[in-house]
This record gives sequence, C-alpha cells and structure tokens, in this order.
Amino acid sequence: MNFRTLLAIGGLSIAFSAPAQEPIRVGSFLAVTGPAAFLGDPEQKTLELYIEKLNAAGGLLGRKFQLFAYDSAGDAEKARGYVKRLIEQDKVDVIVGGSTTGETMAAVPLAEAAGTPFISLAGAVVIVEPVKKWVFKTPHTDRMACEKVFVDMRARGATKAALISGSGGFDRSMRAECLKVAAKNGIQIVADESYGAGDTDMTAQLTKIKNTAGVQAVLNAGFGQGPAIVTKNYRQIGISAPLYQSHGVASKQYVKLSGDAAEGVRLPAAALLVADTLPDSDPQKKVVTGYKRDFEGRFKQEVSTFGGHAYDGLMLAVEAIRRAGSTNKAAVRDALESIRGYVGTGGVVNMSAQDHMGLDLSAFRMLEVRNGDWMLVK
Amino acid sequence: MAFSAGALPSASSKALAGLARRKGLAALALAIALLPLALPNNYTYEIAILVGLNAIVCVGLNLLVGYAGQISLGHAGFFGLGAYGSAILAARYGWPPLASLAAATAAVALLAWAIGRPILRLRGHYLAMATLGFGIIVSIVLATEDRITGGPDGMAVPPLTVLGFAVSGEKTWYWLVGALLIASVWVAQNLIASPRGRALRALHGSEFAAGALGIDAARHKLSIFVVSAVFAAAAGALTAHYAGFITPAKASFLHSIELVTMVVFGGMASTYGAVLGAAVLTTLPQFLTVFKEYEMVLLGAVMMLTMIFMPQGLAPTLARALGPALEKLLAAARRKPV
Amino acid sequence: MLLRAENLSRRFGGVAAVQEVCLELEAGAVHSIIGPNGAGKTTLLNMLSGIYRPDSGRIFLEETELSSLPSHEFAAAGIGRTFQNLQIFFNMSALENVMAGRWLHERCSLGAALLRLPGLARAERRCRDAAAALLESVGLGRWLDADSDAMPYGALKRLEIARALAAQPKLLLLDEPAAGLNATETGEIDALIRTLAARGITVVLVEHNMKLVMEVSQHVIVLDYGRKLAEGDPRAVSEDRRVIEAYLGTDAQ
Amino acid sequence: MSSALAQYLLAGLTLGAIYALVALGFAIIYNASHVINFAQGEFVMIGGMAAAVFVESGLPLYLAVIFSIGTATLVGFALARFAVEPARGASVVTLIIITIGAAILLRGLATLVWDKKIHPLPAFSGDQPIVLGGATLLPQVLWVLGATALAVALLSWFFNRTLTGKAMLAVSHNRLAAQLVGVSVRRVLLVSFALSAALGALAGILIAPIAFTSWDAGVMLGLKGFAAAILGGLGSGPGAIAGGLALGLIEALGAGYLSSAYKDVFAFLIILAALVFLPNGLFGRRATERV
Repeated sequence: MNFRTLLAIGGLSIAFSAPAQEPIRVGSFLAVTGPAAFLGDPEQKTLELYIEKLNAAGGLLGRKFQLFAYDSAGDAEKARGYVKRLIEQDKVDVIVGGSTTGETMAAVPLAEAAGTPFISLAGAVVIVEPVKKWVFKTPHTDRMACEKVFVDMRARGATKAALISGSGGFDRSMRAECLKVAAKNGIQIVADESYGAGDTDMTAQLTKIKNTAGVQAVLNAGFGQGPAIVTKNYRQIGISAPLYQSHGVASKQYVKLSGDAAEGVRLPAAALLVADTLPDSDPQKKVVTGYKRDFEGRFKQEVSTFGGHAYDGLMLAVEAIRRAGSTNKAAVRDALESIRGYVGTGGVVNMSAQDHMGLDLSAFRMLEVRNGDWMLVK
Repeated sequence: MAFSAGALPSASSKALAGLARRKGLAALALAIALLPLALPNNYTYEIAILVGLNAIVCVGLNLLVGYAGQISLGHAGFFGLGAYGSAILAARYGWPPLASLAAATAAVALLAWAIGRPILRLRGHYLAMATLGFGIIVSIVLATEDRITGGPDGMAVPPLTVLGFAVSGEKTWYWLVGALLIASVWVAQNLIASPRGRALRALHGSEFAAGALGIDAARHKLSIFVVSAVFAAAAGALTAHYAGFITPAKASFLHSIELVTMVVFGGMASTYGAVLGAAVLTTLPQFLTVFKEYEMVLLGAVMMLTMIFMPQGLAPTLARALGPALEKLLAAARRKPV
Repeated sequence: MLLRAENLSRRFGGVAAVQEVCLELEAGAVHSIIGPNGAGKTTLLNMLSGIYRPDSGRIFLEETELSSLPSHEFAAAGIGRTFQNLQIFFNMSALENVMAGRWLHERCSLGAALLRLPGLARAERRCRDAAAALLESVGLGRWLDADSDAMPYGALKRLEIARALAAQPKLLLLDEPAAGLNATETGEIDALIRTLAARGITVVLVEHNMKLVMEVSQHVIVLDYGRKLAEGDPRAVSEDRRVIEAYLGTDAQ
Repeated sequence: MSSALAQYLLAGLTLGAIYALVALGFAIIYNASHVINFAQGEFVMIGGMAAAVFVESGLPLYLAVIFSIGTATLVGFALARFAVEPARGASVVTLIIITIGAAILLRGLATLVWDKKIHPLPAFSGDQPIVLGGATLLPQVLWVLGATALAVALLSWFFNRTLTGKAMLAVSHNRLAAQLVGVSVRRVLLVSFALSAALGALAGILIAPIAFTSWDAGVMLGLKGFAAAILGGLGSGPGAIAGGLALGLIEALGAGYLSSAYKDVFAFLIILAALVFLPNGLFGRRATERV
C-alpha cells in the first residue's frame, strides 16, 4: 500500500462519516502583507467577519462556511501557488480573492482550467475583457474611473488634462486605460508624468506639469501614500487647475493624510464612502450603511471601498450558491452569470454572459473633499 | 576584500566531497525519483517544481558567489530578462517557445558578458552595488515598457512546446525540471572539479596568488558571471512558460536578495547547499502562511537564527555534524564481509 | 641574462618606495635582495611579479618586455612567487593548492570543464600525480589531503613554494620564506633553495635571515630607502661599509 | 535661474539630505564592522512610525521625537548585541543575510506592534509654503536641511573630538592596531549600531511630515541610502553626504528634464558609470592590500 492509497482511504472515510455537514469551502488569496496590504488587509477582515456572521446565521443549504485564506503579499507567483493549493488541496467551491490585477491574472488560467468560479477583487479591465468563463470581478474597472473623471472634467469645461501616475500595477494600468479612452471623451492628455514606489517628493513632476502650457485639469492614478504626497505638493507649488484622484484612494485615510491640501479634490468612488450622507431613497443606502456599521464596529477602523469589494464578492458567491441550490461548480457559475439587480457596496450588479462585472458608470459617484470629508457632487 | 573577507568556506569533510560527487548526484536523482510518492496533489507538485527551478538558479549563482567569491545582487535581472525575453518572443512574435527560450538565454549571456566586463573590476560591496543597480534598471524597464511587457501586472506566456508537443501538466513539468536540476548539478560539479573550477576557487582564496600562478582573474570572473547568468535566464524562461504568467516582481531587487539568501542559507561553496537552501526557503513560506500576520516575523527570525548559529550555512554545518558519523558508518560497512 | 629591470620606481602617496632601481639577474643563480624594513624589497618583488605596475621603468624577461602587463602574464612568461603574508588558498586542500598551481599547463576549455570530456579526466589524474610528487619533494607528503587551514605555519610556507613550483617557473621569487621559522625549518628551506638552484631554477630571495642569505646566494642586492645601495657576491657585500652603516643596530643577525 | 530649475534643485536637496542621513548610517556601521546593514532602512521606518504613533497617542511632538529616536537606538543596540555580535567571525555575506533577516523581522514586528496603515506626522512648523526665488518650499524642508547639517556637525565633532569617536575611527582604519592599544572593538560595534539607528530614525522623523510613514517606508529609503553610500565611497563621511545629495539632485533633475518614469534608471546608470571610472566611489579610500 503506498502513501497515496492511504491518503485516498483517509479522504473517503472523512467523506462517508460526515456527508451532510461538509462545509461550503470558500477560498481566498489576498495581499494581506506587502505593498498592497492596504487592499488585502480590509478585504481579509471583511471575509472573516462575514463568514463568521453567515455561520452564526446558520450557514446556507444547511451547511456552514469554511474560509481558506492565504496571504499572497501581492506576488503573482505566490498567488499562483496558493490558488493551486486552494483548488487542489483545499478543494474549495468558489474563490473570492486576488487583491491586485497581477495576482488575479496569474490565477485566471488555473481557475479556468480547474473550472472553479473565481470572483476577483482587482480593478483592471483585462480581468473581464475578454470575458473568461469562470472569472468574475466586483470592483469598477480603471477604464470606468477614467471615463467618469473625463466626463466630469468636460462638464467643468476642461479639455486638456495632465496625467501623473505611480509605478505600481494599478497605477500603470489605469494610466494606459486613460490614455486609451481620453480622445473618445474629448480630453487631450498634454502631460504624462510618473513617480516611483516609495518616492517621497513629486514636486519635480508637478513643476513640469505646471509649466506645461494649457493644462486645465490633472488626474493622479495611484494608491497608497503617493497620491497624498502629490496632493500636498500640488498645493505647495500652487497649481490652480482642479485635481482629480482615482478610486485607488477611496478611503478616509487619504483625506486625513493630505489634510487641508485635499480640499476640492475630486474622485470617482463607490457610494460606500458617503454612506451616511446618501439620501434614504438611494437603493444602496441600506447595504452600505449596514456594511459600514458591521466593519467599523468590529475593527475600530474606517471602511474603505476595498473591503466593500470583498463584501460584494462574498455576497455574490453566497447568492449564486443559494440560487444554484448546491455547490456544483458549473451551476454556481451559471447562477453567478444570471445575477441581476444585486445591490452591493460597489453598485447595482447586473451580470450577463457578456459582462462578468455587471456595473455601469452610474455605480461610480463623483465625490469631492469638502471640510475634510467626502461629499457627493451633484 | 569585503565579501571574501572573513571565514572562507572551509575545505573540510573533503573525503565526503569526493564521495558526494558521484554518490551525491545519485542520491539527488533518487530523491527526485521518490519524491512524487509524497506529493499528494498538483499543489505540492507546484511547490516541488518551484523548488527545482529556484535550485537551478541557485546552483548557477553559487558558482559565482560561493566558489568564485563574487557577489551579485542583480541575478533576478537575468532571471527576469530570460523570462520576459522568451515570453515576448513567443507571445508577441510567434516564436516556438523552445527557440524563444534558447534565443533569450543566448541574449542574456551576451548582455552579461557586455556588462560584466566593466563591472567585474569592482570589488566587494561596490560590485554588489553595481549588480544591484543593473537589476533595478532591468526591473524598472520591464515595469515601464507596458506595451511590450504588460507593465507591473505582468503578461501571459504561452506554454512550452517541444517538437510540437506542449509540455503541460504538473507531472510532466516535475520530471522535466527534475532532469534539468540533475543536469545543472552535474555540470556545476564538473566545473568545480576541473582546472577551471580550481582557478575560480583560487581567485576566491587569494586573487594575488592566483595571478602569480597565471590565472587571469578578469577572464575567469567574466566567464563564470556569464555561466551563472545563463542558469538564471534559462530557469527564468522555464518558470515563465511553466506558470503561463510573468510579472516584473521576478526581476526585482527583492527577488535578487531572495536568491542570494538561498545560496548563503544553504551554504556557500556547496552545490547541494544551494539546492537545500532553495528547497528550504521556497517551502518555508508555504508552512509559515498558517501563522498569518506572524509569517514575516517568523521568516526573519528563522533567517537570523540560522545564520547566527550556522554561519557556514545549512549544508556544511550538517555535513560537519553528520560527516564523522557517516564515515564511521561507511567504515563499519567496509569491515563487514560481503 | 634572464631578467633585466631598468630604473624601476614606485611611489605610494608621498612615499617613494622604490627609486630608480636597475637589476640584472643571471640565469641559474640565487639572487638575494636584502635591506632594512621599509627598504622597498617587497615593493620591488611586487613589481617584478606584475602585482604593482611601476610608475616608471621597464622589465624584460629574456628580452620580452613585461612592464605594462597584468600579473598573470608575468606568470605565463615564467615568473613564479611566494608571499611574505601567506596567500594560501584556504578554501582548498594542500593537494588542490598545488593542483591549482598547474593551471598554466593543465588549462581546459569551459565546455570541456562543464561536460567533463574524457580527455579531462586523464589530464586531471596527471595533474594530481604531478602535484602529489611536488608535495613529496618539498617534504609535505603526509599533508597531501589535509585542509590547508589545518596545517602548521612552517608547512604552509613550503606549500606556497610547492604551489609556485607547480607552474614550472624560470624565475622564482621567494618573499621571506624563512620568516617565522625555527632553525630546523630554516635549514629545510636552505636545502630546498639549493635543490631548486641545482635544478636550474633562478631564485630571487628576499630575506632578513643573513645566515641563510650568505649561505645560499651567489649574488646579493642591498636596498636602502628604496634605492640600490650595493650589490655583488655575498662576501663583498657584507664587507661594504655603506651596507654595514645601513644595518648598524638594525639587524643583529 | 528659472523657477522650474529652482524647484528641482530644492526637491533634489531635500531628498538628498535624507539619503545622506541614511548613507551616513551605512558608513558608520561599515567602518566599525565591515557589515552592510540592510536593516538601516528599518531604523528610518521605526523612527517615523514611532513618532507618528506617539503623536497620535497625544504626546507633544518634541517628546515623540525624543522617544522615537530612543526607541530606534535601543533597537539598533539590540540588533548589534543579539544578532551581529554573536555572529562575529562569520563571513561578511553571512552577516549581510543576518541584517536582511533582521529587516524582515522588524517590518513584521512593525505591522504587529503598530499596523499596516500609512501614518502622517504633523509638520514641525506648519504647512504654509514659503516662496523662494520663484520656487516654493514647505517649512519642513528647512527643518530637514537644518537638522541634517546639525547632525553632520555633531557627528564630525563626535568622531574628531571624543574618545569614543576617535576609537571608532581607529577601528575603521586598523582593527588589530586599535585592539592592541586597548580599544574595545565590541563596544565600538554596539555604539556604531546605536548611532546609525539614531541617525536613521532622525531621517525617518524629518521626512514623515513630507512623505508620511508606514511599516514598509524604509525599504526604498534604505536602498537609496545604500546607493548613496557606495556612490560616495563606503566608509567615508563626506562621501556619504556628497553621494546622498548627488543622488537626490540626479533624481529631481532627471524627473524634471528627462523622464519621470525613468528617473531612477538615470540615477542608477550614473552610479554605474561613476563606479566604472571611480571603483572606490567619489571619496572612497584606495584599498592597498599588503602581500
């Protein structure tokens, strides 16, 4: 008898002894540490919190949920390894994870090959375009963010804009998308600067933008401390054109870091950021205030839209399993694709065979910093 | 001075070394042949394959760092260039992956030769800085030229095909990587046991004395620099084709440090040490991941404690500890009538 | 004339270590370079072996000019040496140290080394035998497989000589081979130098032990403050008044 | 001088001053032990993070600064005492791996003791930009430049006028000789780590109001500081300062006039070129080895 037969017998005996109590296995790989930790950290917390809540409420289909979560540290190779572990060893029913686009794209071929429903929490449009059979995503795409910003720029009479972006995956991807869709939205990009990871001063780049003729608005694609430094430097050297940030800094922390310099900065973001000021008629009001209360109550830290993406991902998976009535992977996948009108923290999701994200521009709200807080721009 | 200063890897347990050359290779082959019995699923195969690919890089890097005593903190640059070179030729220009792999490796060899000529004149920490700078330049270029490389989010890489057959599935890859690792170790040990290998070790021992024996330091350093770059580039290209995906993180400064750490951790100037170092440091995070937020602290602590208590690295320390016992055992076996 | 050096000079910072030194070394003889500490003996030796490039002056070995070449070219031309501060390859065994010395005669291509082509294995056996014989000949037979870092100082001194001899030099530069040795060991070095000379190897000896110098050399060169003070046969030099003055009170041997 | 150039120069000087402080830390430890301390960047992080957290907990800024420098100094001392010293006699590469392990450990500890968030530190004297020759600067920049100059002056007094400082210089010139005249090489090692940690922490505190701080803020600053130390010539104090300022200026001017995406590439290319022509850096001692 060899090792493998032993293992197989072991596996069988477990399967026979407890068929009904077999939990629903939710797999996750997130950048809990590393440079994208500010994404992975709230995402992980959200998943843990809601798996606990779901189980406390009795689980689903008479089964409890079990979370298998690994820290990929934002490293695509690690992510690949863990996804294999989730699929092969932990035998998960669905994967909700992938904080960054790089991690997600490294995992996509594995999920596709194994036929495991995979809901990504990363931003770039390449994840769902072209559509991949088993891959879905919850956050808005970077292309939508560009379009939302460009539409707002035009509304304020600007046609010539400058870009400044970081060197990370999110930043570079958004920059590329913005360059692609600028002309279509009537915006001409007249300056295109970047800064590196860990850079401490962007006045050189901004001075160059300031001295570029005709700049009427500036868009900064990036996350982490970079955008806050850009914001401070922007005010320091006295550029008067309006400054836009990306949804990458959609958290209170950005406002706190930038201080007064953030006043008047606009950015496209999900309703979650302005949960309390949403009118009661807003369809998302209930969901976003509920999530905000749960998260902030448990972790004593402010919500970010990133945690919201994880919430949406988990809830979509739960909804799909509920609709499918089992954890049969193909059935769950089909159910995911058929979800319409699901109200999440990111917007109202309408999935289809052609759209594995299901959000449109209306899901993005244009926010502005006023008196140290995010406000909806009417 | 600097890097070669301090304790040189000792030549002790030489009786073992001679034995190790033939028997060690056989033992490695046996281990690779038997390991699948302990690999229950494709995930564990994946880890084994990554260990093998990292070990190939480390065996090559050890020739440079451990034997020739020249530091490189930029080998991830070669790894990344091999990976991206092959990926780009295959994905964007439609080359058959085996040809793209060979072409990328050859191109990296040429590049290593070109940059090695000026920078290998530097010593110790200055050489470390120069190689580090090279690596950083490579990773920035790979991340910035996103139209060709896909940027920081990486790019998809077509699977490896040999004579029209796609190499796919973890098991196939396992045997391929296993065979390549054995070949790498064999080649590295051949080199070490040759006059050229002695010349390299002589350079490490004393560059003055080596020169006085007619050994051309510049030429030898350059040739071993190129050889180790070829190991890294080929392993990089293989990794890319295996994973089907590559990101600039594999060319980063942190990955370079990781590679050197594997070599030193396993034990410098020991080919099996390099393999052991790669195996331990590749699998360790997989175990530590269950400790979640303590993972980083534990990894750092393991690295520090190992190097404090086994400054020569794992393999030489183990060899010294087990060596006498092993010799006694062999002697006893010899005494017994067969 | 085996080696000719013209007007060699070398400065370090503000210090002129060697100034305008000319040398003519007859083949087959033992030449000694003596002088007080700091006289420039080792600097001169370093120039003769290509480790330092002279600021000015030229070096010829059998009419081939070596002046601006790197040290390994000096070795290839036939100049071998040992070092005042031991430069043993402590990462190798005694035998491997000597085998490394055979590089000029046992080199191989990178391809042959990587693939261990059959010819290489044979050459390696030859190399090993030659190295073992050399170690025997300097009286290190019992240290053959020893780790060099485990050998006593006296043995290491002879190991360096064996290693230098492995390259089959025409000219062997010995930098203080008897320094730190006791009388018996010095006697062995004395005998060894005589054997080398008898085998037709030209020797340059830098040494503080005057007894050894007087016994083995045919030709003595005296340096003082980087300049050549005197030269000639040992007796003539030892009676030279300037030499006695330079040495007065500095060296009781 | 155009206002753009003035702005670039200012940005470069500010960056350069921080790099110089980090580079000085590398130089001091290198001189005392021939170790390249890859945890130097973590000292910077500890300084910034500790100060930010102390301020958040309600401490006045000056106390937060003193306490955080003290914290970092203790960490530096502990690193030397419990990790580097027990491994004395190990090869230099082994020691480097130990410091890399220490860097990982310290980053991990920072996420546990504090958190993974980015923290601001209030500027020492406000955020109102000062206009100067067409360029604008934050008052914090004056603090950075002033404190760096003061630190350099104090260091030069310490090394040239105090017994401990002189002992440290002696060890860097000739360890054996220093030992023979009664200098405790062990003590020099401990002092050098503590001093470097304090300097690193100072850099971290000075830059935090400009660039914020977080558990991984030390990685890039450590790397750039190492590059600056090498460019200037390892072990040379003036070299570390010159290397730091040069690196900062190259980056800012490269970003301003060439390409901001490739500014680090220019910086490293210039360092490579400099090393090819000056293999011991700008101010490095020529290594003359006795044979």
